[in-house]
Amino acid sequence: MTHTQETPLLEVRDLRVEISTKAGKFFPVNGHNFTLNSGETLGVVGESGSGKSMTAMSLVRLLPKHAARVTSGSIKLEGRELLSLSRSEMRKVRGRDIAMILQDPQTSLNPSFTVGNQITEALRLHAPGPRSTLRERAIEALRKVKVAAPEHRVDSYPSQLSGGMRQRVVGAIAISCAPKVIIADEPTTSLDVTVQAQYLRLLKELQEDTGMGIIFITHDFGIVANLCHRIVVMYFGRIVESGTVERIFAKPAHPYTEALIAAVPKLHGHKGRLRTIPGSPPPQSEQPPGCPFAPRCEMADTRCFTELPPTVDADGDGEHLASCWRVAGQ
Amino acid sequence: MFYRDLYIKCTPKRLLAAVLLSGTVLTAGGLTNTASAEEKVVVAVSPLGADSNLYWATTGAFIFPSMQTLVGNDAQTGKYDNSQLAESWEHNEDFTSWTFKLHPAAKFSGDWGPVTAADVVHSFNLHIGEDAKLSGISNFRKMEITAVDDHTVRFDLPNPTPNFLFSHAGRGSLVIYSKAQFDAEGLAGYEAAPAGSGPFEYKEREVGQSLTFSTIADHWTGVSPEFDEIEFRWVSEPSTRLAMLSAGEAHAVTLPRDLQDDAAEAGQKVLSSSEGAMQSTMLFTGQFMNPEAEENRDARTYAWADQRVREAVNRALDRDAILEVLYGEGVRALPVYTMDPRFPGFSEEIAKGFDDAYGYDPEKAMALLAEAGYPDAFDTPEIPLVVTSLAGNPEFAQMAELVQAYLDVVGIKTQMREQDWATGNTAIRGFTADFVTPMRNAPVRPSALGVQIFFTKHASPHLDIGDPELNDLGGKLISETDPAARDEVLKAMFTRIFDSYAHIPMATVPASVVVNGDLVEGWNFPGASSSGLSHYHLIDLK
Amino acid sequence: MLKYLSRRIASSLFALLVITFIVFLLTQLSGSPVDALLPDDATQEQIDSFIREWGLDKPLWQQYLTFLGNAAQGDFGTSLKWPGQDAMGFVLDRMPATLELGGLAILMSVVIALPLGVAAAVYKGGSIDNGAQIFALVGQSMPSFWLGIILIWVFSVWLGWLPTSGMGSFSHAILPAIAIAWFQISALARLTRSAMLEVLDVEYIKLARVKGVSEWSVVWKHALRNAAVVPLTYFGILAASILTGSVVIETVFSWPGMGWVAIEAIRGRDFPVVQAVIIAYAVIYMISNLVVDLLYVVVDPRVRHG
Amino acid sequence: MAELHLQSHRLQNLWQKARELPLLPIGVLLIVFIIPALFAEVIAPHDPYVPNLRARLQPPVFFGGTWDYMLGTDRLGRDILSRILHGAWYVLAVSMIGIAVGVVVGTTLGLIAGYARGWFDGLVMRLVDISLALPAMLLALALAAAIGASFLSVVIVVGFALWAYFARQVRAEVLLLRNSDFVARSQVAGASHLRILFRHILPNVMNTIVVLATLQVGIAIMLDASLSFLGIGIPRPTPTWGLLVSDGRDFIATDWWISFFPGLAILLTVMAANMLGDWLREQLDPRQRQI
Repeated sequence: MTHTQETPLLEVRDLRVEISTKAGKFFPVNGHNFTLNSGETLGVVGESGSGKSMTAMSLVRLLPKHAARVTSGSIKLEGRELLSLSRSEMRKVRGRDIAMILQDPQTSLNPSFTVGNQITEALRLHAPGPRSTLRERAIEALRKVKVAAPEHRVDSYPSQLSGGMRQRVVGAIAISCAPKVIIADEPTTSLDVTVQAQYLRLLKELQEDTGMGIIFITHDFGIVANLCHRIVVMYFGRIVESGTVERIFAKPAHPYTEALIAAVPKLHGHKGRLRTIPGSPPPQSEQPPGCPFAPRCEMADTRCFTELPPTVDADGDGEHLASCWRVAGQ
Repeated sequence: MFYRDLYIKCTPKRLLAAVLLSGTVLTAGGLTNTASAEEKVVVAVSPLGADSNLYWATTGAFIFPSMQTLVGNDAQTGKYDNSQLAESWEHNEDFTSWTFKLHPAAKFSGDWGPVTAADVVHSFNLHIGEDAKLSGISNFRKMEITAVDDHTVRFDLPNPTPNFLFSHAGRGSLVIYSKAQFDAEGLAGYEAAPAGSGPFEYKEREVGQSLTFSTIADHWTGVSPEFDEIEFRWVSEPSTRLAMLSAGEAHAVTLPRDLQDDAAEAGQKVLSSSEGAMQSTMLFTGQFMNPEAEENRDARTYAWADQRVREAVNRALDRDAILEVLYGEGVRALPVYTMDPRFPGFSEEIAKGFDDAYGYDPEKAMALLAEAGYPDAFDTPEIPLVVTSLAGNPEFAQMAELVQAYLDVVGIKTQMREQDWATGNTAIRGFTADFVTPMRNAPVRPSALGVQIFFTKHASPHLDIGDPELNDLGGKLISETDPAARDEVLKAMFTRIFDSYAHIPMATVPASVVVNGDLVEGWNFPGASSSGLSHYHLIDLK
Repeated sequence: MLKYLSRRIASSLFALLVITFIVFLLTQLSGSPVDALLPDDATQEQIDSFIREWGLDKPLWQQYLTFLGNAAQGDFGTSLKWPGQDAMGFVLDRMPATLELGGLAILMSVVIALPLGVAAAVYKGGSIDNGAQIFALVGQSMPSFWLGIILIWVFSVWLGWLPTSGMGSFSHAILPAIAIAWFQISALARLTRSAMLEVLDVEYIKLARVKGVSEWSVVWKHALRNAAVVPLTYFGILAASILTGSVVIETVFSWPGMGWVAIEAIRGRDFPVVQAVIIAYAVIYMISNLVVDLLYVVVDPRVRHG
Repeated sequence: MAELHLQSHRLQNLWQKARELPLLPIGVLLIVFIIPALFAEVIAPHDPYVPNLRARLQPPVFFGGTWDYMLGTDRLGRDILSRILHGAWYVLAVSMIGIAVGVVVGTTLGLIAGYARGWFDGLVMRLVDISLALPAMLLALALAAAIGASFLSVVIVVGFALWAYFARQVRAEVLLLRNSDFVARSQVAGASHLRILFRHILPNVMNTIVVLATLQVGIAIMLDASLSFLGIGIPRPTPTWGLLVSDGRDFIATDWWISFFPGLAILLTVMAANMLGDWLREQLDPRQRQI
């Protein structure tokens, strides 16, 4: 938790997002703290509804209008506070400094425009140039994401491409402006396993080439293990555990993390029954006084139900944090 | 860059823009300034049956102040006068030969020369041509016309025709066109701008919209209107016409009767023709008075084949109340349809006996029905009352609703049938009609013409009610020439119709026009033309 | 593309053929022209010569074939109400008036409805949305002739701003165009709104925002381009209903277009013109649909390449 | 299958939402439309048909009239309120039957055309073209001339005017749906065409049908009014609202109440029906329920 001399690429402090509905207020992002360095991949893991996507959208300040807003905290990109930028300044950050890859390749490309058009649109906004140059750069971007015959594909419409191809195009859009950070929000969930693996390899290669930071959002610990350097685990709008991949896999501090890891099918491990976590998270509108995971936790005691556990340093070196009475109480 | 890109590539936008642009251009194309003459009188009327410069090609609905007929009508009394082309006329003893002398000063507009007998003969021949659709033109086909000299024409008729002047006056069948213009330009000349001899000159026609005439200075009749131009606008919606009047866009408009009250309340002036112009009635269809079986159906299947039923229908109606609702106060009830005090055959006795015989008496009506074999209620199928809103007579619908309500009280069930004119006529012509017809609203015409058309087989066989007595009398009327004897025959016919309750007479109604009180002082017209309007030069502006 | 177009034209022609048949039948079913065109007191010989002249004594199929043959050459006979006028020629003469009114009405509907619908969708639940909804509801809830008459009284008689009726300057077209457009504005705004709402929720809109595209461009380029397919589908119907609406509105405003001709001709039993005007309506409708089909292809690449 | 699940879930939800029913439109519909349509005989203060010539043109109560004729009387002295109340039934019958005809014919043809494609699709689309290309008003005029204007002819015209809209829209949606995954899955699973059409596709186009049908309530009532304007509506003396507005239209500037109140009845009814339709759509349409 100590500030290093070097400014991290992205630094999120005490970020809190509030959603107010008729049913009441709740916080899908509740006091997040994490950092991302250049060339690093940060995995954000959690079940659906844990606030992962909301975290991603709050980083680019694209929360659903009216319904959700950031109430406190700070997001610093290379030391620059994003939350205090004007709307047009923020628009310049999007796509140029922070790019995103969305979940669903089926719907994340606009069916009315050609692939090239959609790539150059970002370029036009952030790095204008003559038409022919833009087109060249779009083709270049496609080539980078290993799209075959990019000169040809650049004039295709999304409906003419396969799902994997479309997701590559989304990737091409993301990298076209050479962003510093890419947020990938479950980019592979709707792809089949082989395509998924290719895609992840591609991301890794791109990162090695450009040194960008990647925030990789997923519910799948299996992917995280191969791809990420560090992990934050989210549950019910809170970061319950964070640390390096090695630490967390070796010694998960939070029972939830443990359960998630146990849910990953092991290719070479024992053939035991796949574990699933019993129960489901509490409804968003109910804010339990204690640890939100307590009702599903096999190790919960009375304090877990009544008091929110503090975030503590699990290993004593600041590289592994967790919010659990089991750790805090030690 | 970005925008040029958009412009070149996004074709739908360009297409849409082109479509919209063309709409705007078209719209702007219509942006012609309506240069209105300083003194232009605008008269809005409901569209005529035909939009044509050729009188004979219409069925008679025609507004053309530039054209003249042979005989005129007095603005006050409606009596025939020599205000049109004929200076004087005479006929032989048995009314089979009529001679007209033309005004020597009469001339056509636009340098087409004086009006001569040759023009009359020429026009006559046009009128009886193949394409003629004029009402009553069939009689013309049997006549011979001779130009006696330059300013004298003679008509020789096969039958005695005491009412011949009617064919030449306001509702006449012969309008005089210029032969010189025809020889020079042919029909196309008429279609473009027919020369006429009236105090106005044809200016232009916007098909479906308007017809404009300009005033002639130093007209041969000495008539000099107060204004430079008169424009007739065809506007179907009565409320739109009233709006035009209220907005000061029109000087005068025709309106349905009940809207006239409203206009009067709103401060407009209602001007009525000096004489009754229209007669309204309801007619039973079929040869219900034929004692023999009718051609296609048994006459007795009509409920109204029974005179008691017909009387009951007439007795059930409170005419005073109905007429007040429909036409306002001061409209006379009509004792017999086609009878009029201005024409031969008028019977004082009938007029006096009307209240006794036709007066409102629901008890009597019910008693009659009971006597006729309908003790509790009228158990035959409902009598269809035909309503033709499409024909543009809004008061018919109200009349029908009122009649229905009154008949309902005495137990006669009716059913309103919305049906267009042609369908009804087809049924009547095919002798399959089974209804009480539209409330005929026909122009007043000489009794001898009307009674033959609507009650006997002699003029229009399909309207014959099948009464042998009436048909005999009608036959006599055709050959009778002695005025007194004709009068007697007509009286006998009217009495027969009256006594046998052969129809449901309603009222004689003047033609009327509503004028904007701020613009128009007054206007005298006799109500003797098909539109009811005439004598436009008498429009008196403020 | 050319093949697609020619197929569409061929099927339109087929539809047109069926329509000529329906038109012919309907005019046969209604009262005989004899009774409509001749005066009450027409004599038998007048009637007979009329029947011969119009070929009404021939069998029905023969009359239809004659009709069809002539119609194919644009010859629908001569008008009876407007003597001397060629029926189709007369209708075509009135067409610009209707297109002017219809064009203006379409312009008004698109110019007002599209932004209104888009704004309502973007600010869903806000005051613009509520206002647009109420506007749309009121517009769809008034009989057009009633609205027309009210417009005349308010704007022409009481305020004196615009002429009551007739055709002439541009100002004459404003009231009738509003009367026709109002209902369409409502319908179009509603459709645009719901289509936009659907599109605005889709991922590619999110992606566009993520790319740093401005909100304006997100709405008007990315969203509308995709949402436009729905209002565009409606465009064909819009054209049809504006034509239909013109029948009533042209009568109220004495606007001498095709709708006015249709009513006057039917009232006057002017069969040649009735037939010509219905066919003309059908042709306009089909052409506008063909245009919509083409626009479809241009707007939606899925159709083009699908 | 997921979609199916969603559907039933949505319907359940609808019942749960019953507590949040939009009271305003429902209330307006009941008061202005449904109750008058069913109970006019009981609640109308006067006979709607019998003229009372002594009470002609009475203004409404707050404009110099009396409580006896709350909304005034027409030119024959008939109570406007009673006529509106009695007219409601005819308006209800015409719009409901007309729309039902339109929905059943249009949806069935649209479903089959979109699903089966081929010659049947071509035929249906030509029919749609034909029916849209013939202005309903002109057809109505011809029909009225041919078979006479009657309740039946008005219903036929309304149904004729509406079916093509349903057919077109439904077909367009089916075209999109038939290529979607769940249809493909059902086909693979061996479901019959009929089952796919009515169990899988129909529920998914239901929203469109509901939205269109609510739009059509207004169109149907308006068409009825236009027909009355042209004199070919339900024949007199039946006081359909269209006839009342049409009959009173000439007197807008003077005896305004004759057409104003029937017009208001139309306005309120159509507005309420549309509002109710909007509410239904929001409940049924999952895409719009997302925040």
